Amino acid sequence: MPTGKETHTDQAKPHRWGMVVDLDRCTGCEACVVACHAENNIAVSNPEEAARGRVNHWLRVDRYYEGQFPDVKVKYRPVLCQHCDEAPCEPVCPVNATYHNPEGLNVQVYNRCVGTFYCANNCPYTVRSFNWFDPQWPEPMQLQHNPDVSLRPGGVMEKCTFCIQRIKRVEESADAGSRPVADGEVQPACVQSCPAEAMVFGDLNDPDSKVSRLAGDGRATKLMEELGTKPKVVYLDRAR
Amino acid sequence: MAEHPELLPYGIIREDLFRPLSRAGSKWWFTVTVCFLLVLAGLAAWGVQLRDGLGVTGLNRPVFWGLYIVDFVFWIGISHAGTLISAILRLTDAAWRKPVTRAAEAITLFALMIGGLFPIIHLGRAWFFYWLIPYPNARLMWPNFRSPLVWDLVAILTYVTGSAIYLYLPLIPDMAQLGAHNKPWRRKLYTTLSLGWTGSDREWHALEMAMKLNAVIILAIAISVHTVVAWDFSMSIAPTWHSTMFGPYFVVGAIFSGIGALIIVMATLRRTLHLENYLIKRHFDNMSKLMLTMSLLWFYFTMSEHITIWYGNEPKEMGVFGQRTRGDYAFWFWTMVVVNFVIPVTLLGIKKLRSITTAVIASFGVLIGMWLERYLIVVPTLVTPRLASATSVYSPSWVELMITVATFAAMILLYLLFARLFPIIAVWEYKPHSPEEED
Amino acid sequence: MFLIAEYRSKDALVEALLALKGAGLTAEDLAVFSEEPIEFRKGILDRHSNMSKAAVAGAVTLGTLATWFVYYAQHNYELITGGMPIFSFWATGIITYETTMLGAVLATFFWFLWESGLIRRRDPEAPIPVIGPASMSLRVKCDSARADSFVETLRRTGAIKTERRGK
Amino acid sequence: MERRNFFKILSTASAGAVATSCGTSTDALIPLLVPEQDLIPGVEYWHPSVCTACPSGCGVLARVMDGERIIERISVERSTAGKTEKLRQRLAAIKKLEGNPLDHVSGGRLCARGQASVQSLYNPDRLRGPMKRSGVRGEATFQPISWKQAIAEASDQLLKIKAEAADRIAIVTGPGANTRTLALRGFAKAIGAPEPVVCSVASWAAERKAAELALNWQGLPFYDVTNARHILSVGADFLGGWISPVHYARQFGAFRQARTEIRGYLAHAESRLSITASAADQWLPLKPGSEAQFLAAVGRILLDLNLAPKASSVPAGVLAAFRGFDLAALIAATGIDERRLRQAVEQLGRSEGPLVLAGASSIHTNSVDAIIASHCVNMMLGNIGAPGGILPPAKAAIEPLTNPRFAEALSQARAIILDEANPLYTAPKSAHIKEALTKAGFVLSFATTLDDSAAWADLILPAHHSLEGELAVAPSTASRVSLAVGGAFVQPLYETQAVPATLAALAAGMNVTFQPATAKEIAEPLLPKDLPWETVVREGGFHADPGLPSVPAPKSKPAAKAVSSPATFSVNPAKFEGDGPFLLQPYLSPQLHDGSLSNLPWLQECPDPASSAVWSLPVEIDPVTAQKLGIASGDNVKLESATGSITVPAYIHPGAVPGVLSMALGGGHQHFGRYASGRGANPLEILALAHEPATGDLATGATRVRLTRIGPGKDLIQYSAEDKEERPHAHR
Repeated sequence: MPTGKETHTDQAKPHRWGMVVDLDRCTGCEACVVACHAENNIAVSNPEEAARGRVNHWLRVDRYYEGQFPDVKVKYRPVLCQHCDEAPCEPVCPVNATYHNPEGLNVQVYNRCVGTFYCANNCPYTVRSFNWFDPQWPEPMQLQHNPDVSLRPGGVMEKCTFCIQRIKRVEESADAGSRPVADGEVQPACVQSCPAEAMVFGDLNDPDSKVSRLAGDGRATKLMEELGTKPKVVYLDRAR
Repeated sequence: MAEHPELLPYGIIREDLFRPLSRAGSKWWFTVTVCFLLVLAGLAAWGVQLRDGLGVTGLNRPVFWGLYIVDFVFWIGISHAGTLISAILRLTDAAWRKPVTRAAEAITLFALMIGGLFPIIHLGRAWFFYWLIPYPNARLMWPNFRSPLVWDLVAILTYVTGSAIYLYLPLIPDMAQLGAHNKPWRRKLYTTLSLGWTGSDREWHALEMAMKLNAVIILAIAISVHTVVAWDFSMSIAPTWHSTMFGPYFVVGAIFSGIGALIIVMATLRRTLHLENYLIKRHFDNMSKLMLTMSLLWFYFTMSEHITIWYGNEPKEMGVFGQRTRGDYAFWFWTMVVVNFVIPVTLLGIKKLRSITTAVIASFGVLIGMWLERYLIVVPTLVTPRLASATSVYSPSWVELMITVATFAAMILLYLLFARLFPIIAVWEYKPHSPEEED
Repeated sequence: MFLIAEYRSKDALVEALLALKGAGLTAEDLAVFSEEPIEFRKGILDRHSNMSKAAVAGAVTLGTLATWFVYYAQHNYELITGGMPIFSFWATGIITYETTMLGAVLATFFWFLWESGLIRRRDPEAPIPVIGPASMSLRVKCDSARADSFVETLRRTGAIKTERRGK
Repeated sequence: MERRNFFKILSTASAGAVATSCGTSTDALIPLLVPEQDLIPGVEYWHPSVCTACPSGCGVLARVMDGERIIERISVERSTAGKTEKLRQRLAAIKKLEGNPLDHVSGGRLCARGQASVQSLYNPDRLRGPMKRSGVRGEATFQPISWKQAIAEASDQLLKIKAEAADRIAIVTGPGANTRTLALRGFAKAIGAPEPVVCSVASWAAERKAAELALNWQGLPFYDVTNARHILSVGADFLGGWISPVHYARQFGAFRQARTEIRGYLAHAESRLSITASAADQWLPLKPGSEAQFLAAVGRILLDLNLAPKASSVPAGVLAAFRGFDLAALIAATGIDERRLRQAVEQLGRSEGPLVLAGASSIHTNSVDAIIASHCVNMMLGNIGAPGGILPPAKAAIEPLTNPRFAEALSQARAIILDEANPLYTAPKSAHIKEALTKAGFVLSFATTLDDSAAWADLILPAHHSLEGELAVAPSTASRVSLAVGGAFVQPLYETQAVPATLAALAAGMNVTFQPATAKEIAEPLLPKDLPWETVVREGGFHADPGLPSVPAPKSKPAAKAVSSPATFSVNPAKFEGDGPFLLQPYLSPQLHDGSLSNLPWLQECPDPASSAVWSLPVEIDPVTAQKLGIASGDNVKLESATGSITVPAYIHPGAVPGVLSMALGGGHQHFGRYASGRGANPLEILALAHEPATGDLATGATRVRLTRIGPGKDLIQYSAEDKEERPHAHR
């Protein structure tokens, strides 16, 4: 009989991780995209598969053009899993492969995933990616694999985890030192890499954290907030 | 005489209807072989997919559902031919139903078996499909009962069980009769399956009682099953899928395509098994009228589905609407309207044009149209996701096409085998009685 | 002791049934065998059936069990998904409905098997008449003492053939 | 410093103390090479190093953990003797590169290219050891050879040529300033060969030259973007393909949003909608090559509007030159609407902290003029040496090589040594590199992966990856003396050798005295007394405090003198070669840089910011031209110059300047491993042989081309094909 118990979100731990992306700082350089690949062992496809739309990015930078020459504007927006509080992807998974962890993260448990694709269809942000084949790592590329992140077999869905492995490392080291996790101590790979420091990560439960302060900024918006997904990624619009 | 097949001498009826069981022509063998080979090819394609991964399909980000889901909805829709139609006819005690019901019920069972496979074929890790079933396991996990896919599983299992019983019950008396005179292996099969049926009034009474009850229950199940299938879509928040109307819309579509399948099967049986005396023009006429009704209903639903999207002019929904009505899928959309509405209404609505041939032509159109309808529900929504940057295209791969073709072959194969093993028309229901007794 | 009589017409059969019942036999002692169902008016050969009650019972049982099970399973491993409550009748309603229907189907089926006698032990003594198209057989269970008078009744009502079996 | 970074450095700093105490906590660090037996699964070690993906010199931290690889070796077991057997080898592996927070260039940040450079370390196509040509030169057939034999053969060959004509030994390298280039320079000197030449389209020679001519500064000026309030950047894609993208992107972030009341305003004038133009508040689309005219107009308008407070500091001759310009002609040359241009200049002039930042991301024949003009404008605005202005470059810890005339050097070379340079790719066909490589008596390459030019080598002596050996890099832009250093902390994967060591071995083979300078030897004379070398190694480099004797004071006076010389200041129109109706504008890809990173799958799959192309790079065509020629996105088109043609997929870019065909570099490698070989086309190939006269640098933007549609193609692979955020939902 199943006996595993997981705590209820309502009795949450002190942290509620969130991110702020300042679009006024973002240059669209995509350092975050590569950082994410380097950190999370994301499989690289090949030109043939890429042409079929099978490129996997947990974090992408959407780019849109507005207007006509010479008044063309480009909008870049890094889009990653929004870690919705009311995530549409979660209830539809028949095997609980995606669910809400106690810290409010929307996590994907690869081992449970059978690949129904339902979560990906129900994600309004289209941030989930699928392993169409078993990933290939020609020798010695596997040396680069981050041992903190599991490799995903073919047939499972995957997505941004807010670099949960980094969160865990910091929390463990904080626990070991019996000290609280300091603001800015946890940095997902994308946040860490961003040259313009457009991304800020932190605890939304802590009103004094940088991320909480920025989330209260007048420029703050959330992507497709009207869907009621309650995303935990906040975008600061470009100042005009 | 052909207007009233019930008036044929019982002996002739029995002989006519049992004859196909003991004789197989070369055409039968040919078709069975071809279908069998196609099914093998489909299995091989599935094998390739299992070995290499779902990458061998045309699916991509964000078109995560494709032909398999289209086929799934299509076959589940076809399954409504049988049980639902036969149950309605049974409950209304429409006497003309008698040669039709078993043919219809068999379609249901086989279409369900085939349709039920698609969610498994579609899985990224198909070998773990049983993880959806709630049973105590080493993973210490129960499935997520909030997921429409688990609803699907329960609904389809219920429907399969119900329709298998519904098909089986009226077969018992026929098998009891067949058990008396046949080859040894067949005799064994029939006597085992007929459970020692003696034909006592007690048995008959229980059978009729059970059939009546089951007809009521199966109606309730059939409607719910296709509603749950529709809810796979409408429970999600994808543009145009999130519609309150999808439940009834899918049910109507399912019955519509089911009737189409039934008419084709009836016409084929009539021709190949020489049942001209049993499946008469009146049957086709009645089925045509039923189909005409469903065509109008279908059009009404399609219309109200699209007009509300258009009028609301919500950008994300309009993106899909645009794709369907004047974008990449416009040709298929308008083809669907023609074959699902214009052709059936013309051919079957005008009395002069209504005939067995036109009914069959319209039915083929409806099958194609309803398949297209599912394609047009699944794919355009997915290729136009909410964030424009994720926009994509989809074209099915050879694996998906092969598996799709194989399922049609499987349907034909199963039907051919069934028609060789069991009387396709319930013989016992053909008791001779005068036409006045009819309601 | 069993008597078997073959009839060709339903009217004759009905007459025989009425006469036998008038002679004190109950519906339990009588059985009609035919290749197709014969419908009798009420009061001729009533067979009482509890099948609908069984169906309702099966439906309620399985539906309740399934609902309880879902409740148990979801609380056994409390995973919050999408902000939905751990257990909600909205979401579980579908499963309750489907399992209720499944319960009804299964109960009907098994009740049919039971009530029809197909899976009950039959009286090894009771003979099963051979029936053919358009013929009906009436089997009467009676004391051997009264057998002669019943045979007489059967013949009188138009049985084309009568037979005595057993003791 | 952020806390995480602080911990990281703490772990590095406390290394010596805990190294002996088993080192179970994350504070453990094993100095230098990490031996396998000390690897603890799951324990991470952070080691400082330097990124060499481009010459910016970003200090990085490498995350080292245990890894496993399969190696093949000849069995020595009696039963299977002689057969190759596969063994698992456990070794310290670099998992990730992050910016070193103590480094002043990266500041703890790193760009896409830097992050991906770990993939060049673990690239499956790396050469496993020395290779000797076995077929005809250029056929790229090689066979393995031992180091001993390879060094012997190479020194023999070089010795022979040295004896005949030492001045015809051409050493070709990249634009970096590091221990490797220093060793090359020393080796050249030791064997009597000419100084190594630089083969690159990203050496920023024009920026250097202009600073020298206008301000008498040696090196690349340091723009204090962080403290500026209003920036007008001209021709410099400083957030993407320019001197130091990470550094300037860092500054840009702060410029925009780090100050509570002030938000920096960026106006950007460039002939391409680069990522800098995208990030800018206003983009002024210039005609290619009109940067000089544009800046002259800016100066003139500022003077006219009396918005040049420090005009008095500008030499009279220069002011006179500005006042003498025909403004209408200048504005017409830029192709920008006059009202818009005047508005932009007025905004700049009225700002409290204006800054003009000019560069040559695309090099034209008048690029130096343009940058000199920008310095003059900055002078008028009082920006020289001021906070929020242009700061003088510090004395370079390692002088970069600056001679860009590699084509001449190669054309007469008897022996060619290639290191970190790929002239066959970087130079146009018209430079006749292939002929030079065919003709040369001996071609030696130090390539780590077989690239286009290494395919023509007689011998390849593969170098270590820069993360595998000791290294010191002088950042390309710094206002204080600085040096980034990296130690050797992982075992080299293959039988490779650091270039300085190879050069020393060659020198020894040639009986020449040559000892390459180590990082320590370079750094020690520059270090303050209280900064021990060990600290420098632990922190990954040093960044001298201002006020140290080694930091030169800004010298604006002589600069003014230089500017006042009419010979060095004029606005020449850019010259274009050929006769097509379109201008070809190759540019540094934000992902693949100058094509030297094309073999990294992460970068190949990172969508191009303009076209969202992956695994392919299209030519960007403006919608009007495309409509006229009937070209759609994804069609194959032919670009034809006077010297050749290439076939590329088209991308209809809504922001492309009409008449300009921009194309990112990175495609068209003939040989560059499995991820790059045979993919796409190289726009450099068809460039005319035009040069920037003051520097001798290849003018990359000076070629006219014809454009013809070939037909539909499948070569454009887009990650996201949609350009517009809102789908049309017309109510019909």
